[in-house]
Amino acid sequence: MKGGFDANVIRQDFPALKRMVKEDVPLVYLDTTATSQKPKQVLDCLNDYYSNNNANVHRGIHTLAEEATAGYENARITIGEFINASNEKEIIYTRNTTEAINLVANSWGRTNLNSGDRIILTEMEHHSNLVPWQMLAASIGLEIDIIPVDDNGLLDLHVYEQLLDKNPKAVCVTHMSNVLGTLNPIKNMAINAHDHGALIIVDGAQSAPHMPVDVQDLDVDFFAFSAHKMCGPTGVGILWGRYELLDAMPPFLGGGDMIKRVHLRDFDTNDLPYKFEAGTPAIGEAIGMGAAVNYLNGLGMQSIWEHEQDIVSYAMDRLNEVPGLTVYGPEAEMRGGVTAFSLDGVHPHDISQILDGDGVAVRAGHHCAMPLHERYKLVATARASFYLYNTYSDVDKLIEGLHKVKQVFG
Amino acid sequence: MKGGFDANVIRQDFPALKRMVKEDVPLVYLDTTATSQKPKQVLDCLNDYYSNNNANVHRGIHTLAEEATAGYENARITIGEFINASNEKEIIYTRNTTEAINLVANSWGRTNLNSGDRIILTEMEHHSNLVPWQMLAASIGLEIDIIPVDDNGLLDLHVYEQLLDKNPKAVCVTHMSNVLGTLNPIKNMAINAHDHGALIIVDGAQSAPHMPVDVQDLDVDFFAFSAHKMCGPTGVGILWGRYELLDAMPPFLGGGDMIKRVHLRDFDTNDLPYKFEAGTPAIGEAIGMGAAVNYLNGLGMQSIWEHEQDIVSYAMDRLNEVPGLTVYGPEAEMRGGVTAFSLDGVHPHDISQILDGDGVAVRAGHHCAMPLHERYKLVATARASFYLYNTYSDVDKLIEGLHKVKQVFG
Amino acid sequence: MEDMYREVILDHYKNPRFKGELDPADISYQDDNPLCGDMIRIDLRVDENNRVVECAFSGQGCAISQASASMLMEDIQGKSLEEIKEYSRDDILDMLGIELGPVRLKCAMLSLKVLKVGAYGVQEWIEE
Amino acid sequence: MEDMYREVILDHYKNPRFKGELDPADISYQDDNPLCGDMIRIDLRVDENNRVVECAFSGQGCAISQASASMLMEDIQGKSLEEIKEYSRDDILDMLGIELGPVRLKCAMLSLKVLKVGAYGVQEWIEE
Ligand SMILES: Cc1ncc(COP(=O)(O)O)c(C=O)c1O
Ligand SMILES: Cc1ncc(COP(=O)(O)O)c(C=O)c1O
Repeated sequence: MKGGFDANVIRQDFPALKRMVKEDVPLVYLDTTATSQKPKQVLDCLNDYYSNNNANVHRGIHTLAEEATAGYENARITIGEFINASNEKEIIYTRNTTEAINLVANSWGRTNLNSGDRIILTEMEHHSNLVPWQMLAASIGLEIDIIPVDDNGLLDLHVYEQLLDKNPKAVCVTHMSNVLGTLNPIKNMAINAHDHGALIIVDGAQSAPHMPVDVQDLDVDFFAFSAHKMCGPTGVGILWGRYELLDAMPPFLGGGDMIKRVHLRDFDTNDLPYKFEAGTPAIGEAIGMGAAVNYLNGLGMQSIWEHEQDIVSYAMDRLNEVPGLTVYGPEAEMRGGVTAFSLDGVHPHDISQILDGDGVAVRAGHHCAMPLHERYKLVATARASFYLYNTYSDVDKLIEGLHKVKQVFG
Repeated sequence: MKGGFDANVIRQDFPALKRMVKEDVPLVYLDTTATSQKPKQVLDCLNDYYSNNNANVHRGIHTLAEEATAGYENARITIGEFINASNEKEIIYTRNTTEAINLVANSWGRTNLNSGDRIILTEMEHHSNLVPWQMLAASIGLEIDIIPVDDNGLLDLHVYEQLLDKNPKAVCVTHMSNVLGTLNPIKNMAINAHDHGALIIVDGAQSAPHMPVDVQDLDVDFFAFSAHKMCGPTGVGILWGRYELLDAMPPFLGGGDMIKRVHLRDFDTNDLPYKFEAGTPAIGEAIGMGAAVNYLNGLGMQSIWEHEQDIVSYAMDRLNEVPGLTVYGPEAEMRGGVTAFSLDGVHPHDISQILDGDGVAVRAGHHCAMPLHERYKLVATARASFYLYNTYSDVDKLIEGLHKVKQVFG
Repeated sequence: MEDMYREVILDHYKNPRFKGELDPADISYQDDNPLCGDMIRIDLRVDENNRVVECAFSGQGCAISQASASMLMEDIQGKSLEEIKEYSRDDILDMLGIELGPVRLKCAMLSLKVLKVGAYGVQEWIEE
Repeated sequence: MEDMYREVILDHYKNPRFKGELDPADISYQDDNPLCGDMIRIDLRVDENNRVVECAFSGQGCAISQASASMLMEDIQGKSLEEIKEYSRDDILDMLGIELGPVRLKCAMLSLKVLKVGAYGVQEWIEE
């Protein structure tokens, strides 16, 4: 265990990790990439908010309304600092990463892109960073170029350079793959994109929870992530964007809070960030996300990252010992805490099912990355992923379980 | 107190109602129209979900994923039964009423409406049922007709008939006004709309929490409401729509879960209801909404309605005793538990502020209904609203507070 | 959950009965479960009384989907299409002899879905 | 919270100083707070040294917004526009002598906003 970081102590904060899957079989949770477990600090915050300060935000002047508004806006500041936004008005609350990307595609995309314009996606994108752009492309007539994934599970940056020469308007890329674990060189990709006059829109769903992120240093234009993957509740996520870009964009959804004035047949749009927050937001969940960020800050994002690096290299070593098992993606040094694999002769569903019998929770399927699986000529993989609460012992139980799988199907 | 319904007992379920606003000043919560307080049954459900069964839904086969999926889908069934949907696949989880209406405007609207088509709105709509239609109208060129509000705070149904003769494609109307409390005759309005070939889209944000709703009996086409106004958490709401309508609509947001298959440049849309639920949904909050519905069902929606009727007629009698005070909207018999009022010579902000000093939480402002306030030549009103946990004693404290306001400003 | 992998299921998975294709066939249909990539194709030959005289399945996927297809083929030998129409979810679960969560249920039901839709068209298949 | 309605605030609200309009004026500006309908207009006449020689406000709204406008008018008598530039949120709160939550702060600051934007243009006004 690096420095003061002790996953065995941290685990104690997470009620779910104390549960038994069945009698005498404790949970070994290796599915954080889908969603993380929540520490009691976040659950207590939610409960406290709903028990004491619950009110609608922004418009009320009674005590609870002021408390709720302060909680909601303070969480925005906390989250802004977490990714080093220069201004908390750049922090837009959405439901999740997916909605954040749809917001950009619809609001920025429909205003700034025209028929025949090109955008760049990659072969390793999550469906959430593919489908919104496909829908936009079909609607207004865009050309989509794709950066392929090479045999090491890395983006082919040579092709990227060539595609940039076609003058795309935007590059939409994930910071970290939720299947291969690949950490993409976003900072360099951003420099290249900007050199060619393209914006870069980053899916940070798998990076923000696991490593220090500085959107100014990365020099990206939009960055999206979800609370539920970083110790926070479901129902809330973030779109960060450069102030000038967001400020120039038309609203996405219409309704309460995103307006200054409404007449019967027209309205005036509100300022940032409210312009993009129509209707009663996920107030409790936003405040809970703030608590999650405080929790992560308390441990230190750099320490979390180092811990995960440690666990994932141990996991890859041990996985590679299992005969007939293939781990997809790059070496441990170039990836986050995600390992997707296949086992000869056993369907990933069957792997996951048998592991579940021993309390080991891994995911099986296409992990919302069908094109990436197609590229590897797979229909599904099994995926074990790691977070701040996972230990070598969790990895050992996974490996034990995999040996059992082989026995059953031997 | 009617029947077995005792608000003084029910209040005990709500932690927030036990809080002191300041030393020795208990909270008198009269702002449910903005958002309701939450019973411990719902908070326990949230806490239990996040502590024990938290996982991402639909794709996983490990124990937690199956539990989370079952919880999420069972809540859908519970909510469907609550409004008597004929099929739980007609229940779409959204963030709130506002997003539900935006979904209809964008998906149904852009597919079925063309330049020059007419739609009908009303003068009493919440911004959430105005702005999405204004945005759509500006984008594709619709004509908007408006049903005015008469001097009794009722929709002018004579004008409605005339507007229907212009062959509108849709009627967008609130079930209950969040300012006047007016309960609109939706069932008759639906018959008329359908007779003229128009769809009827109902904003149920203020009705579903307070009275029995049967979408089949009302014979409407779409119906939207929010969990946070009915004892549930923030971050989740519902769009209900007729199966054939929803089934024929294109997706709204793109991403995980709303697809069957994704290739690099195109995708196949999933079936209902998933087609409209892109990305990780508000899982915990949806389950919490199910718990809220169970809580309301336990008390009985008819009993809740009768209790509110009782409180609001008492409140109107007492408000009308206050010299210089005007309550807007119809008689108590034709409204829900909402009373918006003004007091000669005192701005609503000052009313709310002084009441807050005695722990009485009312809202002041335009309540997201600026056009309605314009119609009454007001810029703001103060609003006291009532729910299942309010009592005559709460009303008495409001009235006492209003006398104090008059004293301060006398 | 390991009892989900009863001997008989593993046996059908490892040694599938009636695996292959019939060409020509009277009825041929295939479908997949995009979530996990399970794929099943079923070919049938029927006699003048609409009784199954020959059948075969092909495809790929998890043990549950493939074993249930193999068991189903065994079971429909000589059955009429009318009788096939009566097959229910419970029949499949009885054959497998296990309980299944919602995701795995889709794996188990895929072969029945392919069979029924092939024989009667898609309106016959109501997902339960 | 009733101390929010100190005698001096109620007095300024009920008996506003410098209420009215100046026509012609060297500087005139108005703005409102759409949330609650508070509206303030301020007219100024300045001398050759850019010092306020006459000022007036008009408008409507809550006690806080109207009293703070009246107090502000009293305070800027004879001040130069340079000095007005230095007025801060805390100056207004000091005049009022109360603490305010975020929504009421907007009421209190409306007159200062109108004054500064009128004198210097909108870039001078950074909402705090
Ligand atoms: C009548 C009415 N419609 C719509 C809304 C909007 O609801 P939400 O903010 O939950 O989207 C509200 C609540 O503010 C309302 O009262
Ligand atoms: C890389 C990546 N992008 C996007 C998403 C979508 O996140 P959400 O479902 O929270 O919108 C995920 C999570 O599933 C992901 O791993």
